[in-house]
Amino acid sequence: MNDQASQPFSRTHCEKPKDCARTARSARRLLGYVFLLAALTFLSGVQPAAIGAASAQPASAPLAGADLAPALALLGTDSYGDTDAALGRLAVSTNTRAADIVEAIRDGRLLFDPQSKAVFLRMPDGAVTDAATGAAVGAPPAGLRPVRVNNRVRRAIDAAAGALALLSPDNQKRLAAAAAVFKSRDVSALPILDAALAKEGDPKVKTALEQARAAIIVASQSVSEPERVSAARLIAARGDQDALAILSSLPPNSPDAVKAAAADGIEAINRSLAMWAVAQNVWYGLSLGSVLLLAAIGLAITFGVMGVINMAHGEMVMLGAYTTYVVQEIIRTSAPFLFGWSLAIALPLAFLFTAIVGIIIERTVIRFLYGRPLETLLATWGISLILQQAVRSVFGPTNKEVGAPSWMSGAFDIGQMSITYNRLWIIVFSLLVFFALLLVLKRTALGLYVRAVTQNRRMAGAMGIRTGRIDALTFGLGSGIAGIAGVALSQIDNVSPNLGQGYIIDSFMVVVFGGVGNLWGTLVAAFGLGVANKLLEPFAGAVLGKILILVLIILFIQKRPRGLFALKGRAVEA
Amino acid sequence: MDSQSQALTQSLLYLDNVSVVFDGFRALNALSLTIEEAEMRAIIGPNGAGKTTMMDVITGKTRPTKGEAVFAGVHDLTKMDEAAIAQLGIGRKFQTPTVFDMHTVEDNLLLALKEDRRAFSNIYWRRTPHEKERIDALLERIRLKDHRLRKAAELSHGQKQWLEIGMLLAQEPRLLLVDEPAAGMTDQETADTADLLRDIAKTQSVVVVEHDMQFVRDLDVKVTVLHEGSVLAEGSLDHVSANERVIEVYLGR
Amino acid sequence: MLELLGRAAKGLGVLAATAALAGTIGTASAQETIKVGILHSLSGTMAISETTLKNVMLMLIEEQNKKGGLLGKKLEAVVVDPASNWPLFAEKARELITKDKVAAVFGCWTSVSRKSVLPVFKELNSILFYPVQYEGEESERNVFYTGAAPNQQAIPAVDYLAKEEKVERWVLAGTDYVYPRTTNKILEAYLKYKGVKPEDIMINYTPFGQSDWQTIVADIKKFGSAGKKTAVVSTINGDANVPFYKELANQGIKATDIPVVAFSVGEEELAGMDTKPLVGHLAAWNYFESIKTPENDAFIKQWQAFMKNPKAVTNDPMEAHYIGFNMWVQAVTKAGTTDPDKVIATLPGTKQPNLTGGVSEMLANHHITKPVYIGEIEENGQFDVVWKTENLIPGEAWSKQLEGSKDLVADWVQLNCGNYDSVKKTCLGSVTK
Amino acid sequence: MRGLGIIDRKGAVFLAIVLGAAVLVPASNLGLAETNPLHVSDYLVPLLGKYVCYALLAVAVDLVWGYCGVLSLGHGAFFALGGYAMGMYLMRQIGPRGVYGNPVLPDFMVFLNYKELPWFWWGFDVFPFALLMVFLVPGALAFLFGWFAFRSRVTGVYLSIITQAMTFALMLAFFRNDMGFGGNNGLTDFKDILGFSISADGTRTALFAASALALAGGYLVCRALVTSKYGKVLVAVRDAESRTRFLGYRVENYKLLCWVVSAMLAGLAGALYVPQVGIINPGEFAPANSIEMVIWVAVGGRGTLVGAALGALIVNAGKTWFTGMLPEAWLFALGALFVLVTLFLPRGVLGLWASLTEGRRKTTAPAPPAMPAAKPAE
Repeated sequence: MNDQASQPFSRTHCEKPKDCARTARSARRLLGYVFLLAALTFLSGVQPAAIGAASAQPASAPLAGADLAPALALLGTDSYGDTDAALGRLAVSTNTRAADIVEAIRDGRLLFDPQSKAVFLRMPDGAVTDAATGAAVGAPPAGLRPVRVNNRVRRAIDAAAGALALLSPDNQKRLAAAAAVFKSRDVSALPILDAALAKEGDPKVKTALEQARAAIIVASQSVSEPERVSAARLIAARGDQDALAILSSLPPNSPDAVKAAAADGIEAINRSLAMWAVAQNVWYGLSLGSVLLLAAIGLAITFGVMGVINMAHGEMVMLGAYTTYVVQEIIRTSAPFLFGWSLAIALPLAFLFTAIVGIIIERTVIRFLYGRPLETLLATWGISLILQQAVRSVFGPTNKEVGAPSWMSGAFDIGQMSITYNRLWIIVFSLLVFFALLLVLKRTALGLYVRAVTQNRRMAGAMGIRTGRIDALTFGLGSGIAGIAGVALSQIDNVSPNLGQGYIIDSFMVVVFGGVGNLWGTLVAAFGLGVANKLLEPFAGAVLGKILILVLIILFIQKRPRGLFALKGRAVEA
Repeated sequence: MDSQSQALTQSLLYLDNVSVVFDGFRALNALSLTIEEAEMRAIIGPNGAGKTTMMDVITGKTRPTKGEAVFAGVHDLTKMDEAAIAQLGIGRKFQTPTVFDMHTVEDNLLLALKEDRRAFSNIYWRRTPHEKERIDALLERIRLKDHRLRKAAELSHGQKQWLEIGMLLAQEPRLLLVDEPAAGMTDQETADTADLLRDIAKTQSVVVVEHDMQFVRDLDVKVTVLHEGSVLAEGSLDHVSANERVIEVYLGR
Repeated sequence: MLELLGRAAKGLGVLAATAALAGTIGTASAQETIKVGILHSLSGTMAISETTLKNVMLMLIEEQNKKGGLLGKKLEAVVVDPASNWPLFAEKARELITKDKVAAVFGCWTSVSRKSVLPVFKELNSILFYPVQYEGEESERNVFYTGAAPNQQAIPAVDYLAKEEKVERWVLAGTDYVYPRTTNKILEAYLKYKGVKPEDIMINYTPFGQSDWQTIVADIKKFGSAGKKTAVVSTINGDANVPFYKELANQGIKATDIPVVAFSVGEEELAGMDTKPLVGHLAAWNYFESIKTPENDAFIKQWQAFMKNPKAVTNDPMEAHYIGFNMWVQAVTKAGTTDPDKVIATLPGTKQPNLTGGVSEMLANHHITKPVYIGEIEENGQFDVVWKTENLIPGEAWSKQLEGSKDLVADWVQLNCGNYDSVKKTCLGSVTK
Repeated sequence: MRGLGIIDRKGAVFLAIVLGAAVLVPASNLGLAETNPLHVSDYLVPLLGKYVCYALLAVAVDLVWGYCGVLSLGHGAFFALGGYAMGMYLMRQIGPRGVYGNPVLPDFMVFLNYKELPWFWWGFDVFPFALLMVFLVPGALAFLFGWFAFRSRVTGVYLSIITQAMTFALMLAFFRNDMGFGGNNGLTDFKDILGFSISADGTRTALFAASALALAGGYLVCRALVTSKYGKVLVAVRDAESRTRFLGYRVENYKLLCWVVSAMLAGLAGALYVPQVGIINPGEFAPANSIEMVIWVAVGGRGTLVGAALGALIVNAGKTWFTGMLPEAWLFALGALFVLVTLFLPRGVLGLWASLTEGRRKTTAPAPPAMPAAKPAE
């Protein structure tokens, strides 16, 4: 096997636990010095040279006045262990370039030459510079490879960056740093924490720092008991999972007072968490409901209003999702800056595209089948097969990647309950779509005609309404809405030819459960089923939960044979 | 109610203070009505007066919100379903003729004949001569003898009306509810229908809902005028058509 | 174009069948070629994964024909679509063997599809090459398993996490079918044997195509915040992965907090995901496209040329077919015939260089030796190999960890038995006809 | 009953063909040489057997849909339950020949650490009991479901959707390995039935013959029902349900009876299907399958039992043919078939034949009206 082939495994020298342990330990020790040194620099503005002396540990001697060279040397060897170590050194390096280099490693912009082991840094603008000096390199050698990063290295990066950031002028950075320390709970961070606390002005950051400090001292033997007790209280005040984790992982030899305080804290936290859990589940339910609503709402038109048992509905959703994919592809290749807007751009296109497809289907097939709802089931089933296969042969059978714009990723917390942005947006979006549709049907001429035609085709025709065209438009509307639903669903589900199949059954359940022909019914049914499902899931589990819901639907239909919001009185039988 | 109804056994149908409400809308409003054995009664009234709803209540299709509906003094109609009520002997003819289009005229009557209604026993059913006679007689009476083997779907509107009346007779009910039998008929057919109904009324009670004043006049029976779900006036046609309110809300000027 | 030929001939064959159906003459199709059956779903839920395998087989066969075919005859691919419908798999297998008279069949993905065709291959005594990692607990005379057995994927992955990531708390999340069930049972036993406390293991099963992961991911988060380093071992089935990873990303679970190691997520699946949030999560396979060897580079080039798509990715089951097909070619050449019995007898012991620099060998238990790689997901949708086994691991048909099977041995060379009870010294169950 | 009176000309032809096949196919498969042009190959026998089972299933669907106007999108459930009942019998027959050599427990139970047989598996080693269950389990489910649904007058699309919910729920349940039915892998690797090896040609042909006879029998049962006065009432219910009520018929009982009969026939079809395809798994519960069954009936011609059987044959033969002939494009063909049939043959293939012969003699089959079964409330 030539040396190129053996490349990937040259890095596996840290397989023997001994090595790993050592590197890890050294990394932690180094981290300690970082804090210490930084603290000292900060307290007394002495020049770097003095710092080595100030920190008297012998182990730190080689680090004194640490220069980039040794670190860079380690970075050239293309081994995770070395990279880890190098990061430790970089962190303590007082060289102003250290931060840039750490950042470059994280972004994969730090390159090395396998032959000469020389290290280069590609600036964000693409220019390649000498990592050590920052001087631009005219002709970088061929075969440069980025310094590779794995989870272990990533953690080292975070640690180093966090450490440096504790004293950063930027509030957000300090806040993040405090969180990082809270996570690592490294005793050696204490001095710098105190230092930071001393000068901290921002109350938000201050509490974060205090909590970080508490997290450390609550477990440390060297601190007085009352201090540890109050620390325990402070942590308990956070009331979240992390606090729970810290309090429940106290060293067994802690004094009883501390243990007691921790126990109280744990109990209190569990109580509040239990309550939040319910809220969280309701939220999950709502977001599931919004998905159901999106999936069903188009069907509420084509099936609910027009009475077409539209088995191709799911495929309309799928087409919408693929439209999003195509839009994003085009944007990626030709106009990356627009990516944040990709969904906004996809929406109208998806609507138009699927609406047109819907109209074509209506004109060529469905219009011959009015008054024969079951034939529509048969025909649309055939159509759905054709559409699936068509997409399969055009885009291939595999999933397609649809990216999430930044404003749709991530989450924020309300109390102990975390809300993910994409779910939030999807809920909002589904409601917008719903009310827009309601408006169209209730307030516009089209809506009026639609209701006229669906209620009494012949009469409407007699009144000069061009029923054929209205049918086409209505079906188009339903399909179009399915299309924009697809845009939203592409954010949380596979974009594959089978996408639609996954939703068609649920959609029918929702529409029927809500009462055919009643939009409000669809709304209530969607959210009702969603929440019910999510409240059941913790007890029954995902599968049984779903089964229970189905049984519930069956039983409910017994009580109300025409769904949630059935029209009563003579009209029904008419 | 029982003590009361015992007192009323002589009247065949007894509606007392019946109200029906569909989401706020009062289809029937404290309606009271009694029909005697072998009585023919004409019910008239503007659209939405509650005529059809009243029939729905009597035949068990609609449950009254309050009030009593008692048949033959003992049967509480508000507690029975359509099938049970039909088997008691209340037959109903719909506004628009509803016959079984896919069946022959003969089979339509066969299904209506007063026979065992249970599912199982009908699997082993064989036609009896007796049934044949009755069907022949009925065909005779509703003048569809020559159409016996045609699909009901192929009949004319008037013929369907008659077929449905024939099915009503086949049930041998004690009370017939007939909703606008003359609708869409030629004058001749209308007259014939009136004769038929009068003939029926000799033995069975008949309640006829009708708009066609001429037809009602032909029947020449006691008339009840419904308005907004309750009885506005009752009596001979001349009597009610003299009534100011009736003229105001229904007959018009 | 060869495919067209194949279809045309296929068409004739089927026409003949329908003719026979009508009771008229049924003609056996021509014998100048050696036919190879390809039994992968091209429609339905499994098309996502299986279509590529159909294509790779077509490529391999085309390649072999360029080299002059086999035994002086051209190879001819016979493609059918079992449409992700398990009974249809059995029917199509029967069609391939009896009507098309194929010399061997390459196919199946899901365990149930394999289970459904097994009796057919046994009855008609033909050969099936099965290219997907699976739950083990099986060794049939007529089947050759070129995918990973649990000991070639799951256990090394767990070892790696325990060593490199210092994981002490484990979530075993899987789709509720036999592969995850078995794998998790094996892992649970293994972890407990390694001294992991029961309360530090969380097992969770979800239905196929699970698309709403909110609750489960939240549970994992909760489970992970107990102060100990936690990892998720995912045997979640193909389709459900995308929403699963999307939910992970949304709830802000990074690989540095709770790494997820998956056994069913490869380059192909990643191609359908936004990998940025997934960077650092892991997968355990016997092959990664990113591994640099001359064989692999050549294979990738050939594949992308064949697909006329420079972005086309390769993955583990494709390599499995590559190995299996070449082993079959060797065996047939060696035996000088495609007669199943001779080929089955010849295959064990056959050595074939795999694409990652090693040499895989077909073992007596009809499984093969494979290297195990752990890769971390990179932004570009590829895997960065962070660990590999020193040498190739022989596949175990029967898991040592499971009560029912720890004493079973599969050996088709000496014992001629797929499930020999080394304690009772008997070949359990039905010996193949 | 009314003896041969129930068989019309169409039916006679149908029965002749089915019974003929029951005799000739085995004869030619076993009796004639491979080379003989009339030889039915070993590949075709189980395939035809499968089609015949589907035909019986289609007849069952047509009974409730075509004559009673109840559109079931859940008949796959009854089919699968019958199949599982048979599958459980076949599993028990494997005995100690499983890979783990456990004399009692099926393999999947061994590796899921079952200690003993779950109670619902008891007795399935006895064929008569299993056969009883083939009818009883689907029948009981149908009775329970129908009792509630018809009593509370769930009709049209509402009924269709809850039947779909029923089969969907069952599918999810059977996918769970904890259910004790083998989860996704289902039941497979059967060895023999009634002591005969399941892969022996003799057994195969016998199974085919049995299926053909079952189809003929099922057809006769349905025919007897629909030609009786009971059948006339059914059609009346289909066309004007409330009118039938006002005539004093208890519609729910009428529906329930044919619903249960239909479910049992479906169960029988499933039971015959399993040994011939060699596997039963929860996929059979998939709602899509149940929809396809309806489509077979529609293609063949609703409300004519023969048409249903014909449709099942056409669609499935088409599937077999297409999936082999044009593996990449067969869905186009199948989809197109469905669309074209609805557009140009509203009364199905048989309807076409009928309308061709209409000139000479009226078809006795009650042609379906503008299918009122699933009219959404307007």
